[in-house]
Amino acid sequence: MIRDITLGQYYPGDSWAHRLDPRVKIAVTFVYILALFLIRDFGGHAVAAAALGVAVAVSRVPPKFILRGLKAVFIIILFTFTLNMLMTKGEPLIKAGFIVVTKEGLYNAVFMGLRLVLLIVGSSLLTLTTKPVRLTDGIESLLKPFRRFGVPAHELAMMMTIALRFIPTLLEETDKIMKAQMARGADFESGSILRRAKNMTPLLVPLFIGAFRIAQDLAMAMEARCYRGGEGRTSLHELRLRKQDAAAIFLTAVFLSFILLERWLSPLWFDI
Amino acid sequence: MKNVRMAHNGTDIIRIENLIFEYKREGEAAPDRAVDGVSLNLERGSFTAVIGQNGSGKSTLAKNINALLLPSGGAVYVDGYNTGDAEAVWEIRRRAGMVFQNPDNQLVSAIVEDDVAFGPENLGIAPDEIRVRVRESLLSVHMYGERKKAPHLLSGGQKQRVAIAGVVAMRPECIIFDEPTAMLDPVGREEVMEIIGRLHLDGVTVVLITHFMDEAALADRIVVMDEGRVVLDGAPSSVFRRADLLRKLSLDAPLAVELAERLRGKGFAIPDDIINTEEMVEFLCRSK
Amino acid sequence: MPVKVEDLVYVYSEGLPYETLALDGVSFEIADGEFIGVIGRTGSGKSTLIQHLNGILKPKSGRVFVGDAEITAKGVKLAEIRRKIGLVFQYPEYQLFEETVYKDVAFGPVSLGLSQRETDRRVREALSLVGLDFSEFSERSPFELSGGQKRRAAIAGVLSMKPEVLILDEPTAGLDPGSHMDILNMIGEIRRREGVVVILVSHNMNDIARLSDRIFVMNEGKIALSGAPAEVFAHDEFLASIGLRLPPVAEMMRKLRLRGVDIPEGVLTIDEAERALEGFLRRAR
Amino acid sequence: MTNMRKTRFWVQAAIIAAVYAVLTVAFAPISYGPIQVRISEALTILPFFTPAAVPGLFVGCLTSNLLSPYGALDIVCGSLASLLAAGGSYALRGAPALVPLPPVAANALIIGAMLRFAYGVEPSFWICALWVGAGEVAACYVLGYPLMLYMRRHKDIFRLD
Repeated sequence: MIRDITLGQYYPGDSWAHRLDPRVKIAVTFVYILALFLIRDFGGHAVAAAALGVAVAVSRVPPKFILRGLKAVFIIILFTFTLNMLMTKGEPLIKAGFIVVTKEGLYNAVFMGLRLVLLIVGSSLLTLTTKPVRLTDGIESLLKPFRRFGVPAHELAMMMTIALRFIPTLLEETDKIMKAQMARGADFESGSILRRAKNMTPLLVPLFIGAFRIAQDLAMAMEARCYRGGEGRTSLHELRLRKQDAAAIFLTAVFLSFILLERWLSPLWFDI
Repeated sequence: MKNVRMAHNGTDIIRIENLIFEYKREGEAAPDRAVDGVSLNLERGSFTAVIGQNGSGKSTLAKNINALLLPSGGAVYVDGYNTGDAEAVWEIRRRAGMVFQNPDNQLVSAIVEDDVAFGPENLGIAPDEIRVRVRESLLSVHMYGERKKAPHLLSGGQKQRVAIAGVVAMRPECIIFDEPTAMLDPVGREEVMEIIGRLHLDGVTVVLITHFMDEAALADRIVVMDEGRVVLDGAPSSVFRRADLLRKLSLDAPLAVELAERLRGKGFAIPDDIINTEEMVEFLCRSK
Repeated sequence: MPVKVEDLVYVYSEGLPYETLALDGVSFEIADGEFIGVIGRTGSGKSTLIQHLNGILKPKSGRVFVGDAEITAKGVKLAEIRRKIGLVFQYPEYQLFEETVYKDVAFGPVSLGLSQRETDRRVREALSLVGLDFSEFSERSPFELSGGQKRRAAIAGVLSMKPEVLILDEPTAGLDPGSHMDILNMIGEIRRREGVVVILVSHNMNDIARLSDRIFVMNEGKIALSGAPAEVFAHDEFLASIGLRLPPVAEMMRKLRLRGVDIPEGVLTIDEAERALEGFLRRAR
Repeated sequence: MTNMRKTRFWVQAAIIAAVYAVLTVAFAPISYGPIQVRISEALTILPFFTPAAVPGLFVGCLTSNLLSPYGALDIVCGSLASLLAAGGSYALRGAPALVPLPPVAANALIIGAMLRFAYGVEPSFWICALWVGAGEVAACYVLGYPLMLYMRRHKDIFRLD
């Protein structure tokens, strides 16, 4: 049945992080992820973790919500951790029957595991502090320069806005269709995958037809309100870079230089 | 090429000249003629109701006014612009806004104030001016408090009021309402009709497509359609006097008109300009 | 087939920020063959209540009996409930999916595991109940039909389960006056021919006043008022206080009484109004 | 009326994205052991009916990842895979049986690579690719293909004019 879900990850707040320009937050997140892949040892991870800690503190998002992101992908992290530990060849530390844990395996597992955690928490901070609709504005603005190469920036942003607008409506419609079909004997949960595939038709067909009816009406409503594509269109929410945005960019640059410095100097400190 | 406007005699904002509209359906030999030769002139600032059964062509007629549909024959002029002239379509839709039947399927954005801004953004209006228009039009429909909300959290009536605000924010001279209250509960219907009435008093030309007779009674002119043709056109009191024809088109007259007609049948002299409950109550109290 | 509900309680999204008490101790009984009207503002709990009657929603507490079977008992499968309770949702035509009307109407009986012959008999009967000619409509695609015909086909899809209680949620929503009247006459016909209990949820006070034996007035998850139409619509202040309108005739009579015109109580239909005004005008002459 | 046709194209694409996101968010994947079958993947056959499904499925994947707690990498790789898959399906619309193939290939390769190199899933790229591919085959062929054959009857709802 329909899971009772709260849509999206956004944690309402008014912190310094929430008010940053969405374009800056997107860019900072990708720089952070790039940095994670430049790190070769635990020193680098320490710097990355510290930076992430500061960002989380500034955003005032309670740890419960931060960890929710991790909970969702916990299985993959665990799966990766155990496989790395068991599969990497090298100097055995523990032997129990055919299970061999090597020193390199342990190092590899912890190293990859830590990177994965920083990766997940780092990028979920972006969706926790930015409303999906504002993220769309940010993505549109960042993609605008690529219009010359045929990237339909305005159209993609318009599509995301419309999708975000109609996901809750279509969720309700899906729930209604399922209840009505169940009242007539449909069964969406039991049976083999083949059986369930066939059982999906009483849901997917009406959902499609309903969704395309919405598309037909919506296109007419947009045309009636003088929509004719992105050309010459203004926006209520103009994105302007402010002082805090400049500060955030500067701090990110400092962080990146720390990472590069640490990566370049690390052979002196660690000999692993 | 600057679009050419007809010589414009000021009073009529919408002129429909012998409009014919045909739907082509595959497999059918003759196309289905939804609008079959309609000629109508709507004055600036007027409030016209268009009533008729489903399939009478009233919705097709409405969509021909703001060029969502183009005539198969005849022509439609909005403020002098011809809907057939591709260059003029944008100008026409700036002047003739439209509100649709399904409250959900006309809200584009995921936040109320963004949706109201959608029209002005299409017109390329400066952001600060947009903010003013969004605020004013949301206030005018008593929805300013909900401006930060997501549409799916609103009732049907509230969504329809947001849709109206989205059209009002474009400052059109005329607004076409295509069965705006058909999917609303009674409270929602009253809220929307109250706003339509106020827009008309503010000078907006209103075209209301409906099958609710009590709503049509508010207009100053009623056009009755059947099978793509206008079969009756006049002031509400004159149209409702033809209750027999309305009943034949399975359109029921308002309660007050029905009662007045029955009492006349019993020999009582009931004035024939009584078309709504208030007027009937007023008359009965006077004859105490 | 009487229906009994005992102290039904239901909470939406329990424990989440939008937690709401949707049903707050609802109890009632419905006798065989009764026609019940259910009215209430949007959000008063109408839809939640009817979804408990056909087992789609399970209550937090309280019990529901249909005949002598308790459908809220542990382990009662939806299949048994479906034989007893038919629920027609709002805009039922949105759930049509099969390639022919016949197959769509047959979906319920087939899911009940009925034989081909029995299914065929039920489809024919259901289509005749909703006034769709079998030979003309059975092999057509549901999506080629008109709005009114699609709705009838969808209702037939519920009737083919031969329920003993037929629940209809706003069956006339969005229809023009002609099809509106046809659907109501059809419901009257179904009740006459099948003798089912009918529960009609509607905002149209005229239909409710005209058709109901008894009316349940829902407000904030409770049945705030119930009784015969004339009884219920006498409480005009109370109904106004919970955002409900009177039927147009009752509204006109109320306005007249306010202005000192003496009108007998319980005037609900247009015929009663005609007689009452005729009497008044004769006396006034 | 090319304007109306363009608007319809992008709105149809946006609604396909919304349906994709709804099916992803609303239904937990049917899982058979490690293999995860996402019901929304059944939509990967839509390019057979309308070109609007190419941007539609891309934005659908992008939006549903934005709404879910996965990391930024999932958002980029997943959406890229969906775009390539939808483009491939559209290109193969002439051969119905092959339409569900591109999503299987694209997801297996791209998501497989992401798991192997970014997430460091052992032991080898091919194992990851096969693992993802298996889930996709189930979703695209077992769920998607029958749906495609069924929807051919309702082709006119995809009309753009």
